[in-house]
Amino acid sequence: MFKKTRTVEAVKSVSFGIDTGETLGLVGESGSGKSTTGRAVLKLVPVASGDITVAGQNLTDLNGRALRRARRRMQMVFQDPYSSLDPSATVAASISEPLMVHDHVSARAARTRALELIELVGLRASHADRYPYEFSGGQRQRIAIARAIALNPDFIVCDEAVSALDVSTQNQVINLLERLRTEFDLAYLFIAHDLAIVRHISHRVAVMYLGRIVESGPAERVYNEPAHPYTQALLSAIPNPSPHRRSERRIVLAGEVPDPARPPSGCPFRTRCAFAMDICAERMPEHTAIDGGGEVACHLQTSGPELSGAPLGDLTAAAIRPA
Amino acid sequence: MPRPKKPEEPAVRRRRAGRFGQLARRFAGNKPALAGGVLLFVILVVTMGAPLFAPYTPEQINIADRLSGPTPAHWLGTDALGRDTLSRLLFGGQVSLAASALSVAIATLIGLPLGILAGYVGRGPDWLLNRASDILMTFPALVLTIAIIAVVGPGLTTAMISLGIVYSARLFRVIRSATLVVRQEVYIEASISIGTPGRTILLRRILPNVLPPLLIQISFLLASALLAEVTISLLGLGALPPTASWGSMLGQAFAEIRGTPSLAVFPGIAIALATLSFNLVGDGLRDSFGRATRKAEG
Amino acid sequence: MTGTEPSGSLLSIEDLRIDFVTDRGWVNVLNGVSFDIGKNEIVVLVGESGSGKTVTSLSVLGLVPRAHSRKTSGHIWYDGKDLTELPIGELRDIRGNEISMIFQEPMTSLNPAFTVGDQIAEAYRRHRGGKKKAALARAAEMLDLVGIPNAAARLRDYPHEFSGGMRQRAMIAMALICEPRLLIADEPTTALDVTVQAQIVELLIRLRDETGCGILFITHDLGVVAELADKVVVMYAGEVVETSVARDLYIQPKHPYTEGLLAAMPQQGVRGEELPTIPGRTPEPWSMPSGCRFGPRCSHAVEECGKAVIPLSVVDNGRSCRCCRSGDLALGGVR
Amino acid sequence: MLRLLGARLLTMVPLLLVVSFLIYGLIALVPGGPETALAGSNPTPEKLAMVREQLGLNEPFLVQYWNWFSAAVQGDLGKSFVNGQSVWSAIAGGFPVTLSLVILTLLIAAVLGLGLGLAAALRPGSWIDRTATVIASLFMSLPYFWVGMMLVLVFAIDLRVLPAIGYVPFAQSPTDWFLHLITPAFALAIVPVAVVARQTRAAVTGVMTEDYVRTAEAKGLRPVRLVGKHVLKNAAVPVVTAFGVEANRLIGATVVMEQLFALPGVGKLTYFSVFSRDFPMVQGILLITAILIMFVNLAVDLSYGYFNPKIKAT
Amino acid sequence: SGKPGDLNPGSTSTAAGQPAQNVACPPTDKGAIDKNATFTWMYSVANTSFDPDKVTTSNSWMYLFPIYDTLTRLNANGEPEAMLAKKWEVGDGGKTLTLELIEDWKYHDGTPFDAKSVKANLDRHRAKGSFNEQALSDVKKVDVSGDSTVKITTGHGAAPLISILASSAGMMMSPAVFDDPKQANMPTGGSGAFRVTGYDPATKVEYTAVKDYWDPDALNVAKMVFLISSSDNARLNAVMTGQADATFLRSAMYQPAKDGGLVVCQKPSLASFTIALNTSHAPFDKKEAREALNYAIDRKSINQLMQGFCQPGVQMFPTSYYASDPDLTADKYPYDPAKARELLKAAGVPSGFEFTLETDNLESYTSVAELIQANLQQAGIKMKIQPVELPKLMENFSVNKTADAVMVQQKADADPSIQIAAFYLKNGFSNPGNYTNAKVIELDAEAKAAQSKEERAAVYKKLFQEAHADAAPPVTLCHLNTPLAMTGKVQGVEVYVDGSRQFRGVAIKK
Ligand SMILES: Nc1ncnc2c1ncn2[C@@H]1O[C@H](COP(=O)(O)OP(=O)(O)OP(=O)(O)O)[C@@H](O)[C@H]1O
Ligand SMILES: Nc1ncnc2c1ncn2[C@@H]1O[C@H](COP(=O)(O)OP(=O)(O)OP(=O)(O)O)[C@@H](O)[C@H]1O
Ligand SMILES: [Mg+2]
Ligand SMILES: [Mg+2]
Repeated sequence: MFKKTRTVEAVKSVSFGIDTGETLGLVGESGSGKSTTGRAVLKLVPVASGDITVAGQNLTDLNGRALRRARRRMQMVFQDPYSSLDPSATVAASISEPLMVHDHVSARAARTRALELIELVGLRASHADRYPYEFSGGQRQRIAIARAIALNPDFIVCDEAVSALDVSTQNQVINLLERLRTEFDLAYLFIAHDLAIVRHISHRVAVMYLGRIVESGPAERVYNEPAHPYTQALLSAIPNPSPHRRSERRIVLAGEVPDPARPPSGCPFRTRCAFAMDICAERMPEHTAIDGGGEVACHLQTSGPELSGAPLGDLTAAAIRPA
Repeated sequence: MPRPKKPEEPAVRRRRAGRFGQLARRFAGNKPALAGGVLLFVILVVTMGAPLFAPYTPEQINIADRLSGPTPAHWLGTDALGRDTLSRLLFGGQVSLAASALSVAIATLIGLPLGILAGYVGRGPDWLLNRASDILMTFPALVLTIAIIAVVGPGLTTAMISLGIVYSARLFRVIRSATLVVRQEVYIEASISIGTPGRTILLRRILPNVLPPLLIQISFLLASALLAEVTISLLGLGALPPTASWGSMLGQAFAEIRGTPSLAVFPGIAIALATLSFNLVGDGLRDSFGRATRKAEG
Repeated sequence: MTGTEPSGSLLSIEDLRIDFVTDRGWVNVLNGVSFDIGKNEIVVLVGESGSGKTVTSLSVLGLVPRAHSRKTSGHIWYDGKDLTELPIGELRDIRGNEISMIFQEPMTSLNPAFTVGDQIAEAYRRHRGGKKKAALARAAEMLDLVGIPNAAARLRDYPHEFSGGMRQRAMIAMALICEPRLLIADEPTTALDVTVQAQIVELLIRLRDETGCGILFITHDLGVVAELADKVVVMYAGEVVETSVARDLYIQPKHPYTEGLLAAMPQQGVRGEELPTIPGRTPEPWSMPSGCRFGPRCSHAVEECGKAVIPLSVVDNGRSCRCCRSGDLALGGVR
Repeated sequence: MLRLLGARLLTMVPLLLVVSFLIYGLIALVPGGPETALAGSNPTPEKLAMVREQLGLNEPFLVQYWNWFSAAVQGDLGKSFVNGQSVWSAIAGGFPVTLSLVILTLLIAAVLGLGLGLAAALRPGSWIDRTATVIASLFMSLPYFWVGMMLVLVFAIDLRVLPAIGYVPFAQSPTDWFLHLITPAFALAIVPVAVVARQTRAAVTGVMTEDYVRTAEAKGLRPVRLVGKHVLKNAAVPVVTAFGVEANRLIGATVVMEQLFALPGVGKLTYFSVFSRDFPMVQGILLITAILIMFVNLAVDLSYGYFNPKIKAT
Repeated sequence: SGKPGDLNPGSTSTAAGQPAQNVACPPTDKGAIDKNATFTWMYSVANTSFDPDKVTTSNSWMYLFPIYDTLTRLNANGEPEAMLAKKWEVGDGGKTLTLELIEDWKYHDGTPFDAKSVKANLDRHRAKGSFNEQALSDVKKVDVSGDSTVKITTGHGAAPLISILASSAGMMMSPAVFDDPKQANMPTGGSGAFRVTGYDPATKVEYTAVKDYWDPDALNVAKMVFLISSSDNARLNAVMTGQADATFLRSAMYQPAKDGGLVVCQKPSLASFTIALNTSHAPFDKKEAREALNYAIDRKSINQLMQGFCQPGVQMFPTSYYASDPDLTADKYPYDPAKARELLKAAGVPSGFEFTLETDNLESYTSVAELIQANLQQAGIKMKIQPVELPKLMENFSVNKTADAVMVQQKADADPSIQIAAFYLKNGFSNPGNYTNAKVIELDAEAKAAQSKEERAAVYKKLFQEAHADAAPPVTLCHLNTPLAMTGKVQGVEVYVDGSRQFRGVAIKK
């Protein structure tokens, strides 16, 4: 599996590792580079520099046939259930594809296995010869998952795998993913912008902003004691269903996400940060370890007067004004 | 008290059918398309079965019975040489349809693989092929074809090959842009992520998904090519006598248009019906595929 | 029939029933939708995808595609007029003027061929007349109001030069430029990031407070509802299954579907636990179950549910519910 | 805009070079030279050799091409093999006729095609739509020269309301200009009318379902403004594209049409030159039409930027 | 027989349903002429040059006759008449021709028309590279004696010259413009009744009458316009709508023109449909094979196809022409496939043979070819048809000599000797197989030297007998008869027996 080394460099010096059976949640705003990161892990986008290591095998320099072979260990489930399946192929054909490609099994054997997988993800074998347009979003996502686990991979990137689904369906798919993870000892890179879902499924969470990971750590710590102002804002923006907490102040970030092609100097978040200091415009903050586990990249932690490896928690109400 | 009605029974029963089965169902549900399809089928049957249906051989001359209007012996009359118009129409259809099929086949043979290649590979090959199609598109197809025939010598095959080459540029464009669309579909990326080799992706993923625009384009090109055949034969550059083609029949009829107008009317109708059927089928395919796609989009 | 009409109601939808023609013939899409929106009130319409939220909102302004649809019953009362029967010319005078709308897709709801300013000013000129220049000045004011910096300059931008959040704000500016009495916002935040979503919700609440307009807010996210709703209307498969004051709905839902929705909210889950789901899936419009439409998926269903059509009935103090067991069930709300 | 135009014009230069090379080569490299056409009805071998010499046909091909091309760039397309007329002036002489014909044809296509297409699109499924669709399908299927012939028989021969042949310059008498061109133009227009109508219908119905049209409708806009402003501009791209394609196709169709109507245009010149193996003329015509088509394509491309600012941005 | 006759109700025909052979065009009614009128003629083929030495085909003469008067003139019946030469005389045992010229006439550019200028013209015409070089190849020298007398000396005989000087070889052009290349497009040195005042090569030529023309009776209009369209229908339409005054007709257009109320007139011409053979391609080298071909073609049905406008014939010229054998009538080669098969056996190809016939790609040619194809099939001869454009046809047959056979419409030339040279003599333009027959060669020389027309006629009769005996190519199919169609206003248009189109004296009724 991923070793805890600087394994991936995607977008801009993004590094993380995932252990066997572990789920890493990756959150952030649209355009922050989550998908790119996920795709870089599978080498679906060219990686300019850095290493990707899966189970000790370095993917970085693999190409062509070797890369294709290596891909059987890692799979991906995409966001849009409507476009991630070939509309002109039957469900069974889509699920068989990896089997035929990698195991060179006969069409019949592939089909038998495909039927098993269809049952495994909670569909009926009678669905095998249908076409994707005959399925609901949730069912399609199940089919995509069946395809992803067909080769018993070690690792699956779920790029917003449930974002397009209704709450109830979303939960069904999440439950399925969890079941499969425990059953097959899978590792997930779970990309989502819905922080509530990520909290539920992830062991650890990484928060991206403008192509960088600004904070990472065990899910509990990040959610309960966010150390980066951006994480803080994100968390406060989660719509809260409880009518009792309605009066709580919410941090509304001012302005728009800057153009990723022309990010601000220094800390990328400084243009929208309520705590921005002079130094934030000058230098990119370093990743610093933090109490309770994980790292954060924020000058408040290193150069700031008050925080130093402490969560941001209590400060917010007083210090952050709504925009 | 609101009394909700019982939901109506679906008008069409849900039936197990593949994607193309679905398509066929939609196509059949589209009246003009169905009419076009039936028409095309009938035209194909009677022309391809010409030896069975035709009352005379198309070259049988009977100068004594020339330029007769429709009679019981010659339902559609005879031409200047006394040949039976109906028989010539049936056999001529073979020639005209085969000629348009030839040019479209050539266009497909060139345009389809190159279009997929350019769309899928991109970069250098794409640039090069695009420029090549730019150049081809810069020539007026008919003028170029006439010029080529004028130097190479007449003959339907030459004409249709050169037309096919010109058409290939059009087809190339359509296939290329369809491939570009398909190429950035997530399911292609999914296949790549699975480790499927490029060749398999091209054949199993891209090709089936560019079939809809291909089929639509082919049916329209067939209509164009048929008209082009007629034009070329009209100018005397097409089918070599005594072979009948709808175009050469129309050309011959033009000489007699005042004396025996029916001579121009029947090939005209045949051409119009065939073109109409191609166009209707093309429209029908587009609508059917279109709806399938829209549905797939949610 | 619906409950008594609140006298202060701004808009009142009464037993609305709409069919659509599809591949499978006419299918019923809205079935007896009734609810009111009061002045200065924010009503939130929630429901799963395909439950008929958008069709409901479109029918208020008569924007349901006529060629494919038919209204089989119902009224939409506004200012003593039935909007569904109003001549199209009069309805056009109301559109964008007294009642305006924001749509689900900020990315596609602005015309790519014209500048943002042009499109915002257009609504103003249509209803208030005047010179283009004045309308543009007003448009700049509105853009500023919805929080777009450097508004006057951005008027000349084309939609593709705006980010999603900015486009949605431009849409809001367009909707508000004639100071409507009712604003209909159809999932205005669904396509946006959480942080932007929060901005928009804040903006709408502020606008309601400032201008006093009523708002019909449509969403499928119960989380958002809690943030701003005065009243909640829950839809399922084309029917209103429950209406309630927001707070009560969360504490004690009356309809099993509402209960299921609340439980399924991800915010409710605990790590490691199986997430609660509602079994089955929403019925297709052409194969609606008889009786209670939620019946086949309902864990509380009894034989009676499948038999007769269940009316939307008042349960207590302004709440109504479409469940034959609403009296005897005690359902759980938000933890 | 000007920069874009400049850039596009620049990219046309290499294209033109390749095209001109192909045109020249295609015509000149064929076995059996053009000299027989020139040497008259009883040529002797000496006479043929002399003619070859005069035409510079004994030079290496590349030299011949270069001589031709460099002269062409300076506006000298050579002389007709058949009658010694300057190719350029022959083309220039026929150009107004063909241009008149094409413009009138496109005008008819625009008026009828847009009209039919819009009428159909605004009431999809109605009898207007069905009628328009039938008309379009029918127009698309009729051979245009056949239609032209029939129109002449009816309007010129039987009814005697229109002239059967010939051309009158616009400057001389706009009415006569119109009367002489209307029959061939209408016959030529039937296919463009059908194509434009279908394209318009498809584009407009497509745009009508766009979210932004609903937005505009929700603003209370009245249909005229809604369609006239919001729909048309967005539906324009495929329609304009269709116009471009049809303009290109028309250039070929005029060859037949000008023949049938004895119109002294470039189409007739093409026919005449091709059949009399007047190679410099054929080369000149192909070159000029190729350049024309390039400009038509350029204009179409540039119009995209106006109709869709997003395209301009990319 | 029935049908075709029915289609020609106006015909006076008997068996083959042929229209009347001579229908005269309306003569000029001197009293009712509109001298300011314009006469518009519509033709199928454009002009190639306005310089009589630079034209490339005799088709172009039509465009030149109004501009350049010729020394002699052949009237519509093919008889020589005075023109710029008011008198002539053959002398020196038939070797010289002395011309006496009209006086007080000037070229259009003001240069006086005199003997000196005539000599200059004739010398230019016979110079190397001139179109007329071959026609005048027998001329040895031209002498000027006095202001208006010219004497031409020939090698073999002067008789042919009388008609040759009525063609482009006798056209007179101002010597002042000889070297002006612009003359090809805008002639200014003409000697005829008209000047060109407008020219659009593929479309039209406009002529305006010159002032004080030397023969005022021959000039009855103020303007002439020649329009060009190769579309038969367009031409007929133009006359029917009155946009043109006259045009020529193809057979299929005859009846519609009459039905449309047009005046249609006609006369047999010297033009014929012929199949020229390349005798170097077997079995055309065998007399029997050529004979078989003649027997295997049903000439009557061709005439029927042409609606009676192509009289069956088996020799180069129709029997009505002086240069012909009156006994060689069409029944010399009755349609007889069985006989053809026998002859094929004799030729050593008992099971028939295959060849390709190249012909003009116009519908009027290909349908004849198709008919012949069906005829030959009966005799076991497989003929493929290859339609090509005219220049290509000439190139394949006469220049590259690759074609087996071509079917063409053979136009009469200025003198029979020219046509004979093309087909029967070595290196003849239409004789790619170099077919030769010693007797024919001998008789040809004799005819050239003959003193009188009668004498020539007798020689030609023998020549064509010999040719027939040897089944010499070409295979003549029929003699064409191309009618003219015109509006009721037109007068004085005549059908010229040699197939030339001349409008001398044309008039428009008031
Ligand atoms: N193929 C590409 N070409 C150019 N830019 C790209 C490409 N793919 C992604 N980007 C850019 O890279 C940045 C990161 O994109 P990415 O899709 O990874 O974001 P994301 O966090 O997944 O966003 P979302 O939540 O919208 O999916 C964006 O600014 C995007 O515009
Ligand atoms: N034009 C149409 N033709 C046919 N059916 C339609 C049409 N528009 C909507 N429907 C159907 O009406 C039902 C309700 O759709 P509606 O758009 O109102 O759902 P929604 O609640 O807004 O869903 P979402 O949350 O996805 O926006 C769906 O079943 C849909 O398929
Ligand atoms: Mg993404
Ligand atoms: Mg909706």
